[in-house]
Amino acid sequence: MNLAVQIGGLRLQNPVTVASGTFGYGVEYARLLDLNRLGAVTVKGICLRPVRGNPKPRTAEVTSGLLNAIGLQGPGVDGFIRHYWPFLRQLRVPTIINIWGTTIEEYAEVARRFDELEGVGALELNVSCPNIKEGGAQFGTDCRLLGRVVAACRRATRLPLITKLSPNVTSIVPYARVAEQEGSDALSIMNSYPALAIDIETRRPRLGNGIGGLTGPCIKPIAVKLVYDAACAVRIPIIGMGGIQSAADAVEFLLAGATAVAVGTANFYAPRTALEVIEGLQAYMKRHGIGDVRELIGRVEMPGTGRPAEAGAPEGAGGSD
Amino acid sequence: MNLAVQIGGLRLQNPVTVASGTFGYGVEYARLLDLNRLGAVTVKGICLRPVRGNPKPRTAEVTSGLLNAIGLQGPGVDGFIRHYWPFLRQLRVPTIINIWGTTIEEYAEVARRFDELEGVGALELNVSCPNIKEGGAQFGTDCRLLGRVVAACRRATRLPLITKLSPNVTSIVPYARVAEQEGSDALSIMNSYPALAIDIETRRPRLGNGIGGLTGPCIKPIAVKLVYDAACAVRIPIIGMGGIQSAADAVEFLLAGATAVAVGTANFYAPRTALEVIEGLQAYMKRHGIGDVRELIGRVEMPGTGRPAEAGAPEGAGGSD
Amino acid sequence: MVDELVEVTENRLWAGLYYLLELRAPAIAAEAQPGQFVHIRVPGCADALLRRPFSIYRVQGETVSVLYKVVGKGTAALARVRAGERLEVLGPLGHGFSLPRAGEEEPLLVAGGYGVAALYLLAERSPCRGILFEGGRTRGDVLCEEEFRALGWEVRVTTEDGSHGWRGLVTEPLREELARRARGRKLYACGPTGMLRAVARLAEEFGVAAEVSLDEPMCCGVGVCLTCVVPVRTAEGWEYQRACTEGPVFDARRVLWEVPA
Amino acid sequence: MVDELVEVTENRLWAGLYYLLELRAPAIAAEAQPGQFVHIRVPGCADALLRRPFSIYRVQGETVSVLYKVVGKGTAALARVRAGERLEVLGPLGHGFSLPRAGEEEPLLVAGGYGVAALYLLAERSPCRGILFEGGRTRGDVLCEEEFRALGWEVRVTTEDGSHGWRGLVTEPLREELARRARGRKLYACGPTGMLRAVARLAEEFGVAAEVSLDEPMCCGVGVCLTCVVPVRTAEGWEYQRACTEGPVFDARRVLWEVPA
Ligand SMILES: Cc1cc2nc3c(=O)[nH]c(=O)nc-3n(C[C@H](O)[C@H](O)[C@H](O)COP(=O)(O)OP(=O)(O)OC[C@H]3O[C@@H](n4cnc5c(N)ncnc54)[C@H](O)[C@@H]3O)c2cc1C
Ligand SMILES: Cc1cc2nc3c(=O)[nH]c(=O)nc-3n(C[C@H](O)[C@H](O)[C@H](O)COP(=O)(O)OP(=O)(O)OC[C@H]3O[C@@H](n4cnc5c(N)ncnc54)[C@H](O)[C@@H]3O)c2cc1C
Ligand SMILES: Cc1cc2nc3c(=O)[nH]c(=O)nc-3n(C[C@H](O)[C@H](O)[C@H](O)COP(=O)(O)O)c2cc1C
Ligand SMILES: Cc1cc2nc3c(=O)[nH]c(=O)nc-3n(C[C@H](O)[C@H](O)[C@H](O)COP(=O)(O)O)c2cc1C
Ligand code: FES
Ligand code: FES
Repeated sequence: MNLAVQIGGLRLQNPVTVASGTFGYGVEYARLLDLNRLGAVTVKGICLRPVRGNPKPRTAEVTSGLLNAIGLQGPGVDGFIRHYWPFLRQLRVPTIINIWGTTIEEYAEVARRFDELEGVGALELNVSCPNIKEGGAQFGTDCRLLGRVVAACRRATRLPLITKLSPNVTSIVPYARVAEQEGSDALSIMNSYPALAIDIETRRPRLGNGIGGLTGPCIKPIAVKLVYDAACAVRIPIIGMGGIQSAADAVEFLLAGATAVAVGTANFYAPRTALEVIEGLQAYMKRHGIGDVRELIGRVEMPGTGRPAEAGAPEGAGGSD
Repeated sequence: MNLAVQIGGLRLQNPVTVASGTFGYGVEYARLLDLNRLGAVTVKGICLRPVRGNPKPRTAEVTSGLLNAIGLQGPGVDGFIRHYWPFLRQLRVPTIINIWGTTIEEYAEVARRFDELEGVGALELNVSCPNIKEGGAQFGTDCRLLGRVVAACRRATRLPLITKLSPNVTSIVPYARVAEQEGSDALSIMNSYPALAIDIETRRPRLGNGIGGLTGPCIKPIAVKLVYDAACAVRIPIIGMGGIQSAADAVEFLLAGATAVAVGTANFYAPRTALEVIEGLQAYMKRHGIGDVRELIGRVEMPGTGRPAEAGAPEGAGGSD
Repeated sequence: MVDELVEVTENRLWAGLYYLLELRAPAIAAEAQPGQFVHIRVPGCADALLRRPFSIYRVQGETVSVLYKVVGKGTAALARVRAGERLEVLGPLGHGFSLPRAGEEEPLLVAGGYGVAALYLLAERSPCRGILFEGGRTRGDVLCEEEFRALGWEVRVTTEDGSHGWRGLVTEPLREELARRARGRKLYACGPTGMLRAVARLAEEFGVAAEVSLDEPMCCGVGVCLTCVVPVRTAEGWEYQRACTEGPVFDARRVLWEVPA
Repeated sequence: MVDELVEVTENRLWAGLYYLLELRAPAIAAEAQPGQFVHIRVPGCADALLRRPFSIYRVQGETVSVLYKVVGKGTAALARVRAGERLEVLGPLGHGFSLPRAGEEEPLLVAGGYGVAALYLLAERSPCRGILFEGGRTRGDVLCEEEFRALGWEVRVTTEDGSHGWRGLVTEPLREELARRARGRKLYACGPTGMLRAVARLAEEFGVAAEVSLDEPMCCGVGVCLTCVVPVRTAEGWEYQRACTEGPVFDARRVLWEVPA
């Protein structure tokens, strides 16, 4: 039974990683899980300089989900390399370093710094950030800006480059295509969905930052569709994420077109989820007589069209009422 | 204690209505609730001709929500007027008729037909539909098309016109503004979110149509933010909806900027929810010494900005990680 | 129709894989008709919002009974509810069976799966006795034999593996009986869709009236969501009708088993 | 640190509004240190995903105990869990109290709310006895007096309404005691943030060392999500540290009670 997949030039022993920001820098969960069983470890987002992060409260529990506005707290490139890289470096599975910046130049500089670092598995670009230079427009919701960020990072590194797309767009297809055209080796779908929760007793938002990002099981159906839409539009592999709690959830993403999956919010309340997904995937494959996990990728049978690979761009119309 | 609000020229005795498609044509729930206690009754979407609807399965239960692709089954204008209007006409609360079409001309024709019907409270335009003439582009995700649909309906009727916006857009602000500019008296936010659930045993989508619309408590934080964003951008009132299960949920929407709220999916499993929201609103107001429900509208205190009315366009940047 | 918070007086494994759920639900009991169902909100699975439909099995005074099997999330949570706890129950819902006309229609009941529970009230309130044909995969699937015999009905059991009664499908002894005499008989069927189709074909073949209770996934249960539609023949062609409102019981001659192209 | 599925051996209303939860959790019991906590996944509220943190109160053999009050969704669901059921428990977590140095540090414990539960293990394992200052709004809030006296500790109770012990805030008799003698004493505090700030001020005023256990809303409990950060003084200025990992116990002199501008 083969579980190995390729994400750009990076080989993962199985298609399960963890979502950036939900697994720290690996060392924290090492006491609870054997990290060497994962496909890869994806770390919390790093930018050039240390970042303190947002005022509290930084998270709020919502119905079947979580709202967060952590503020991308982090040690910066130097702090990461000094404090966290030695542990990650000795893992036998690759590390995917999630990076971000406030300007295109910053993204590229971070990419360049990690390009020089021996043993990095891949870089994942978090573009759900405001571009300080362009009046705060988000990289991830402006096709032109997205293209420039990807291109700049592409020039800065030979590492496998994964572009992590924002979900709050009218159609993910142009973003997926731009990311592919500008040299991404893969896509990650999806990052959190912008949302708001208000404390009705204080009349203030439940988060110190006001707006936050919605994650967890509540958003899974949105994420599965976005993976499907993107898989119909590009050829590069996709890491699917959004509310995965079980192997069954992971299989949905694979069938929709993902080559790999990431477990995020579930780590917070069920730390062994990623391992259970790997084991459950094996059980599912055994039950269905599937020898290679890649047989599942994109194999959903949509009405009228068959496989996503044959579908072309999915119909623009929502089918809902 | 005043609970009455104005939606365009329409006065509602309280700010609670029901969401189109979750309350049939009123008569079905009349056995369980006194409809005359609602602010208004909003009926299932009507278009020119009878529509049979999508192949089954048409709904699927998901985590804290529902996925639907009913296919806008309906009796058409004539069938609605013949079979359902007599009952609605004799209610002492207004009826909001939700309408849709496959072309701009159809929308306008439906609007014109209801303009001629004595006693209609308001029309709510469901623009989350494909434009057959323009290759299937959705009215609700194309600003230009949205403007033309609203303008055409505006010309066709003097009734209060509520434009119901699609949530799957990069920013709801331009859509809210176009709808306002072209003559909407109010907005409804939000319709269902495009999503996909796959049955991993059959490898087929759980809905016969494939893609469906996600509704219910899982999407509430997304809806609350969209209401807030729109309330910062336009002056016309907003009917907020998306996962309301309680008066507490309703208050979140009011604080975010809604003038009224609609209970949707909750009707399916807790039919008395709308009445409980009305009673709970009164209890909340009493507890907080609020004499008029309108004091709540838009009163959320966002960090740094105070009230939405003063905030202008919210920052483009998502605050999440 | 009411939406009541009712007390669970019994909830236990009862026969084979089936649980017996007894509810003190006076308003529902008072209105319940054969073939109707209740829509139950199951506590303990907060992220699974929808109610689950169950046929009304027996009505005794204020008590409404249901027989159910654990198949998924909701029924598993239902099985964990204890006597003394309360459930929100909506009902009675749906268009049920019409009672056989005494002297004109001898009822032949056909049941599979939970269908026998849905037919009990019909058998109890029928002005005349008839025959219950009950089928299942194996002995453990066959329920309520004694309950029907106690009403004075003849019960003919079929199991696919032959572990109880005749070996075969339930429609086989039914065919034999109709071949013996079809005149003056009426069929009432509740069970898996395949069984209902076979019963409808037999009814057509032998020219007997038949009412079938369809098993359609439901959402609202009261006719507003349009999830449970089934294609039904009309004078003008066909239309969708709602299994929760115009059904679940339909005249078998009018049910279209596929949506016309 | 382990994530165990543990058996609930006791879960009952115990004193005032507080419940006693006893868990057979051998691996957690073996490692538990004073001031650490457990992160409990509560069944029965499927749409409320996060675990809830509770201080480790007592460790007796394989049993770990927790005292908790019902304040919201999770604790309400926890109160409905029955003995014999199982819970997923992660722990022991956090950086706890350091034991007083015998002969050098006479411990003065200061507790409010659930804080007294967090301090019990410290009192039990301390090489020397000291004084517990416990405060609450009213008599019903004051827990574990007898338990601490049984350990040989002196207990001084304050209630805001005077229904038990001294009338006033818990820091008042503490101030009196420090005024009597501050030298050779060390403060250990757990309770509402306002109380901790007052204790920190007293510690500074009287020049005594103090450890405070901060009450920060948590999400992951293990240091990865960065929800529970508190500003802490460092050589270079200040930084955020995690109440679930570098804490919940901190040196009071280093805690910044407001985020510097
Ligand atoms: C009119 C009617 C009467 C019924 N009477 C009985 C009865 O007396 N005893 C009994 O054991 N079962 C009966 N059923 C079937 C019963 O409703 C399902 O077994 C139950 O809903 C499954 O729920 P679940 O949460 O355990 O399964 P899940 O698979 O978790 O259910 C998910 C969703 O699918 C729906 N669903 C799944 N299977 C079915 C099904 N076969 N029919 C309808 N909806 C389904 C559920 O209602 C729910 O909304 C009846 C169904 C209908 C429509
Ligand atoms: C280190 C630590 C130790 C604690 N020890 C105890 C104890 O021994 N006994 C006890 O009764 N309580 C203790 N608490 C507080 C306890 O965790 C909260 O009362 C509980 O989480 C409330 O959960 P809920 O679901 O009932 O409330 P909800 O309001 O529904 O909780 C919603 C969310 O907010 C969080 N939350 C709400 N209030 C608090 C709070 N005061 N502190 C932390 N998180 C909160 C919850 O964990 C949850 O994630 C401790 C808290 C911390 C941080
Ligand atoms: C607390 C928290 C912090 C996160 N931090 C990051 C981050 O630094 N970079 C990033 O790209 N995504 C970040 N994410 C998003 C996740 O990587 C993931 O895309 C999202 O949570 C959806 O997956 P899930 O629903 O399984 O959690 C964060 C999510 C959470 C909940
Ligand atoms: C089964 C179903 C049918 C719906 N039909 C319509 C419709 O015909 N027209 C429309 O504008 N919205 C329709 N909606 C969307 C609702 O009106 C509402 O916008 C949405 O469900 C969000 O609210 P909720 O989460 O409270 O259900 C439908 C929703 C559901 C679940
Ligand atoms: S289940 Fe909603 S219409 Fe039948
Ligand atoms: S609760 Fe997650 S870092 Fe402390």
